[in-house]
Amino acid sequence: QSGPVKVGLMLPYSGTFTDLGKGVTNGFKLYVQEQGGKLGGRPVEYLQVDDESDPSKANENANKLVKRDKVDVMVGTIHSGVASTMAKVARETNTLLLVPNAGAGEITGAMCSPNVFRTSFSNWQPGYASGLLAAKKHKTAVTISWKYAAGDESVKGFREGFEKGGGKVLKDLNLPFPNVEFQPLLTELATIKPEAAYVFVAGAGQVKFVKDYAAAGLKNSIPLYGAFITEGTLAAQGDAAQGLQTVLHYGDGLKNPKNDAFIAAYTKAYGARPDVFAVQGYDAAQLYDAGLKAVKGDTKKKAEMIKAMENAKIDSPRGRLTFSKSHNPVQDYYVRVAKGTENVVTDTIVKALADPSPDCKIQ
Amino acid sequence: MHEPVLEARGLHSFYGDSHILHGVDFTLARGEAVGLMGRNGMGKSTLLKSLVGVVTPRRGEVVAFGRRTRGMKVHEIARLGISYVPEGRGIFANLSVRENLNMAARADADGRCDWTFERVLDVFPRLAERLGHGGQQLSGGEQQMLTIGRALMTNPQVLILDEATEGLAPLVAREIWRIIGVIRDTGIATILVDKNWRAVSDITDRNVILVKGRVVFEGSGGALRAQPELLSEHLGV
Amino acid sequence: MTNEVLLRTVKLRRTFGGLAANDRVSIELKRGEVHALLGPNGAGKSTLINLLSGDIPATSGEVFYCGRDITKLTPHERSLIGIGRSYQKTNIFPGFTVRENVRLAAQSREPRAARIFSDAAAFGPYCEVVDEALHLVRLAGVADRKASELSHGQQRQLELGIVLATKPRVLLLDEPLAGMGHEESLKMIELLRGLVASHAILLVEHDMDAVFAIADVLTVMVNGVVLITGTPQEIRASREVREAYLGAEEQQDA
Amino acid sequence: MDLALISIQTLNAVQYGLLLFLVASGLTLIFGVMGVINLAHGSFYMMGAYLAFTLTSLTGNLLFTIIVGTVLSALLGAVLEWALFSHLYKRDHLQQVLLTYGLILIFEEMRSMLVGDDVYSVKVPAWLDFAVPLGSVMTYPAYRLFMSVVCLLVALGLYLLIQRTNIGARIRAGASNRDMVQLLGINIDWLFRLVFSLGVGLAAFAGMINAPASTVSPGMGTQVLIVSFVVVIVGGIGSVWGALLASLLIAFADTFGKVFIPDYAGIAIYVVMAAILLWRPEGLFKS
Amino acid sequence: MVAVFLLALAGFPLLKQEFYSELVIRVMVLSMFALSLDLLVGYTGLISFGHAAWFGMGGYVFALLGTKYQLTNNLWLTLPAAMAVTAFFSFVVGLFVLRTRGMFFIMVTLAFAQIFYFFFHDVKALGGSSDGMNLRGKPVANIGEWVPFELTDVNTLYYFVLALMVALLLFMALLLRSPLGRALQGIRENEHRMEAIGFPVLRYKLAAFTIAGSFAGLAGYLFAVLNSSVNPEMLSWHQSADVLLMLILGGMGQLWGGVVGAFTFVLLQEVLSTYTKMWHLWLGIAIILLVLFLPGGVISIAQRVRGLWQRRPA
Ligand SMILES: Nc1ncnc2c1ncn2[C@@H]1O[C@H](COP(=O)(O)OP(=O)(O)OP(=O)(O)O)[C@@H](O)[C@H]1O
Ligand SMILES: Nc1ncnc2c1ncn2[C@@H]1O[C@H](COP(=O)(O)OP(=O)(O)OP(=O)(O)O)[C@@H](O)[C@H]1O
Ligand SMILES: [Mg+2]
Ligand SMILES: [Mg+2]
Repeated sequence: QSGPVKVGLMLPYSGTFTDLGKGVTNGFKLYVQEQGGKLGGRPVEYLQVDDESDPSKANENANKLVKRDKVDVMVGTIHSGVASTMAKVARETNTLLLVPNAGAGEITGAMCSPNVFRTSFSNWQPGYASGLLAAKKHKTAVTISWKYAAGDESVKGFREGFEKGGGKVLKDLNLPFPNVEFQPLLTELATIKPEAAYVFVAGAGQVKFVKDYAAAGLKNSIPLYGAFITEGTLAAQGDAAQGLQTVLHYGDGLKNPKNDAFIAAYTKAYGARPDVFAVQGYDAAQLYDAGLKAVKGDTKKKAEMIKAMENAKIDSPRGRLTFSKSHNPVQDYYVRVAKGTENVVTDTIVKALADPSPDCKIQ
Repeated sequence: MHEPVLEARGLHSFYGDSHILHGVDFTLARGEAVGLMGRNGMGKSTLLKSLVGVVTPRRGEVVAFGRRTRGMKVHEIARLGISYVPEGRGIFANLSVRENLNMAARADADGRCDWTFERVLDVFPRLAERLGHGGQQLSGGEQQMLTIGRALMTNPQVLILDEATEGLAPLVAREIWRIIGVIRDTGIATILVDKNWRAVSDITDRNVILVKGRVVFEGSGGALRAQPELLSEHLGV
Repeated sequence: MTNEVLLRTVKLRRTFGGLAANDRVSIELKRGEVHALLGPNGAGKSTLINLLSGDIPATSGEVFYCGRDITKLTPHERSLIGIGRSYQKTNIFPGFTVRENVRLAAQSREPRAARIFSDAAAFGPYCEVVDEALHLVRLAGVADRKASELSHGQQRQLELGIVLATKPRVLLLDEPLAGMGHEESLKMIELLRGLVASHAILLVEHDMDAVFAIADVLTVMVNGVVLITGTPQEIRASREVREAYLGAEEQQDA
Repeated sequence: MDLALISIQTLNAVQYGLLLFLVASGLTLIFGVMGVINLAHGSFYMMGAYLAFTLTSLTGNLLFTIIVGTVLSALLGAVLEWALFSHLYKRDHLQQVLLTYGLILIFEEMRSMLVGDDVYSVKVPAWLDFAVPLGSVMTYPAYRLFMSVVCLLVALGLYLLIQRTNIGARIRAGASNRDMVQLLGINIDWLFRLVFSLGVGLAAFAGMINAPASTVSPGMGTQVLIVSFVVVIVGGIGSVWGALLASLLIAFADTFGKVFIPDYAGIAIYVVMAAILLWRPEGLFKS
Repeated sequence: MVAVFLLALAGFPLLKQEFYSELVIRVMVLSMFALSLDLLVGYTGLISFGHAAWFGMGGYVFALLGTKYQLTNNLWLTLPAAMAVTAFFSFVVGLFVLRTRGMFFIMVTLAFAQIFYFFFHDVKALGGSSDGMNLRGKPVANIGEWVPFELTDVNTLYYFVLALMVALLLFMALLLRSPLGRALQGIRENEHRMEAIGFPVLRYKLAAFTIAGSFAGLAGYLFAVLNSSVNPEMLSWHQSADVLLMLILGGMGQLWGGVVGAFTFVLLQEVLSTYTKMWHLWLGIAIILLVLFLPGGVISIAQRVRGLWQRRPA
């Protein structure tokens, strides 16, 4: 086989998640570039589809790549609903799918499938790790999240982690997605007076939340925990975020040679510092490369390729990355502290954390 | 006679493909009152609309106060000193009576303000009782008073009343006729369309009868009355 | 039989805010009579018609139709039992052809709800009614024009045509002659005269020539209350009426 | 829940309500008074926020930014009215829906091209960067209180403009019968252009004022769109006080919805809206 | 013109382009959705901004029956059920919302749609999840032992949807010239006068609202079948706005307006997003140009062409 491998990138290039979509795309392409524009020894042809984060168009968009463009692999996406439709299409058509962000548990849970890999996280993972961290210092906590699947899953993870560490979640506060009027919840939080708070909101919401939290004077009285809460938005959050502790599988301030090189290359290529989304995109490319290399670029040998990917030990900017039986990342979770515009990694809270994925039936 | 303030020369007006006015010539001199008559659908309103620019004649021209109005916007023509009360009134339903009147207030070209809010209310005391009402809440006749009053608030040189007294009680209708007499004496020219040809011809200097978009008669009230066959043929009287 | 009372009101009252637009209005409309309703502008004539047709609900009082209390009925229910009205401010279907305007009115009498898939325009019984109504209001010649393209006077004729096509027994006409030319007015008066034998007609009109030409009974309202009801002679002779409404009209007619 | 808490939540609701009004104020003019269905309202709002971000990063002065930004936006509004909207007044209102939808797409793309897709924020000016203590653990940012005052001023100004001036009466008249207004010698084209640009200016103004308290982000426009329409409609089309009252009601529904019925908070404002409109089919204040 | 169009549609699957066949199915489904809305907007003058509620509900009925509760996957049961359920709910909602008019109606319909959106977003018993639900498969068309056709085959699904769309068009055409249809148009033109000449306007509007709701339910059902998934976004106001936009773009109050609008809208999106990255920008520009220069919607091109045709011999 000599022709190019067709890589279908189905990501949001418009709408609220545009930035994340671009981060993933950049990361992916950066790795390919580093390999001289090749994966598994074959040149790469990209086919990009803007999924608009609209699940009602997901089926069509995925089919556009699979049935029209006949891609060898799909990479996507951010929005969980869209991603789970992609997973469905992937399973139906036996197409390889790499999920570079969407954290919906079922993608590597109830809906898991041999040809679906995730290079990011399941919502449960960072929540759980955050819970472990919070439990180290606090006995009680309150969670705040948007009322949608990702929020529920993340909060569930936090609760598990927090309770495992001996803490107790007093109350789960939530507000409709994507409402950003947090004031009533902050007021309620202040009356409950827990020792800590955990929050899961995304994008512009996280910026506003962190600012509102500080403006309400809560930052010093009730320490705030979160996973993504400062990721990629530190500049916009300004002083409000300084000193915030978060837990994630990556931090731009993570010190390891791979990450240093990655940051340097990324900054050179795109003129901006990478965030976790770029890393997840980068690793998606790495993972696929590992699979392709094992079959010498012969995409027909699917089973072999999948086998290789399952066993891949990836040298990710985030550290060592392997995959669980359900094809979800097994990775370290770091404690990060916001300093300036960097999330400085201070500690590792849990090593090689895997999502138990009890509902997954591939063995 | 005085110089013409409003003049139409060979007007041809259309709605889409239907040809309504067929070369109408018409003049109105300063301070003159002219009655425009004709059966339903003969083109009276179309002529008036052509004069004020709502309908753009395809051929012919309109001259107002010595200026050709072709190419002018409706409001520019109105600003020359022409006030037009259309049939069906055109009350601003969402404005109160007071606002309906005040919004139109304007001095005439020479800066004179003969017609003020107070004077209009003097003429239509009924309106004074309804100042706070919305336009929609008025009775039909009250609306008619309001449009006439509103037209007067612009202190026009030319007042054009289409179906001037439609819906007005006899007493009020007579008041309108009287007012037209009064304003004519102050030098305002008027064009009147009204089904009551007798009342119209009593106070006008001249009358014009339209039939299918053509002028078939032009003359004084006396002349009109002297020709009953004209009346019966063109007005069905 | 001709003088049977079709529509009767008992102490009707309607207020708008503090204003009593109608107060203690009790009138009777009889078959075979043209009942003219006069009064200065804002006296409450249109309000009364609105109360009779159900367009606005009464504040208090009752309306009876053929002895039945219909105060609570909706406008369409009243229309269906035979009360038809026209509007002072033209109220037609401007975007439809003249024929369709009238045809819809005719259709209301026979909804044929069951026959969903039949062609309404080709239904014979409607067509007859439509042709007749168009003929009566002298619009047969422009039947296929769009209603909005009619002149003002023609629209007034159409206004009447729509009511007639609903085949009412009681006609409530709010200034039907307004906007119509002299000749058309005369024809309409003739038309109403022809209809009256089988109908009861309530006529609101400021055209005194027309009113005195056809009215059998006149009621004069002022400020929402009935001033007087009587024959044309009685009304003409009333000093109050002259002051409130007619003014010097007498002299002209005399 | 104790009284103190309820009163803080009430304060939250009032403050949020005033903010909603501010956001909807431009729409009150363009939609409520002129009758133009302007879906691009949110885009103008977003444009304001991005202007605030860009201009403050250049000049560092919020006040200056707001003045310049409002003027620029108003100019843009006038141009848009001249080029696009002025052709649609005589058409079916729904055509405006389509037109303004097209505008939304263009605005979003332009934003992405010019400023990118990052989330930004704008600094609160130093003289307002303090907080008022509230209860034992909480504080209330002074800037939010400042915004409330601004909002009340805007409400008052709008009310005076629309209800109390001749211009206001002419605009309202123009919305109900354009031709007749022209026949009275009033240049309705010019007037509408003015009002439209004022509406756009107000939308952008709201975006700018709100930027320091919120975020500057892609998609922020569509988020405020629906709630702005809700406010204008529930208040009764064209009524400034109605819109203000509606904003407060909606804010109360939202705030206390989140507190008392968190599981149903998402529909609280819609339930309130439906209830109000079923109770008063023409909004709170019928004009 | 119509015949050519339908023939082209009927022949399309012969090209054996599965993706494009599915695309056309999608457009046909959206056409039906727009068509159902046209009954309200174009013919009765009721501008609903919550029409997606019925669309989504139709899909969810299938999802709940077929996947969540696994009661039945039978086409002949689930499809009528979807239509009946949406008809029922639109009838009930209609009882409330039809009290309001104009802009107020727009917003009340939106409010109700948002409330339904919430149910399918948050209520677990209704499959509530922001991510929606993937379905167990296509409906089966078994009648007893007999299997007339298999919807799992793209071409079969294509012709099934095409047949339904044609049937719906036919139904609408007949309805619109029928007394009921005429009355609805009268209501759009002048509701007040309709009431005054004896039409129970509310009942007529309710009938229109229910019929339109149930057809939207049908469209939503097919949409779910096509995608093999449902999600709350099907009920979102974006979806309501999209279908309204399609209708306005195509031409309201025209039998073919909805169909033309759906085709134009989706094709514009497809073509632009294939050839340019800034496709939103071009889509926006295209829409604005269409509004400015085609006041009667895209369908008016057909009328203009026909106008030229007729004028030529004369
Ligand atoms: N908007 C329009 N479009 C098409 N034709 C029209 C339009 N308005 C009026 N017409 C036609 O033009 C002719 C003249 O109408 P016009 O309104 O000038 O008559 P008119 O003399 O004022 O009658 P009336 O006394 O009934 O008001 C009529 O035959 C009418 O049908
Ligand atoms: N909806 C309303 N709200 C408030 N006031 C109203 C309303 N409708 C009518 N009115 C008032 O009630 C009074 C009676 O109105 P109505 O229309 O019945 O008069 P009318 O006798 O028909 O007069 P006209 O001869 O001028 O038509 C008027 O003073 C009018 O201002
Ligand atoms: Mg006329
Ligand atoms: Mg009246």
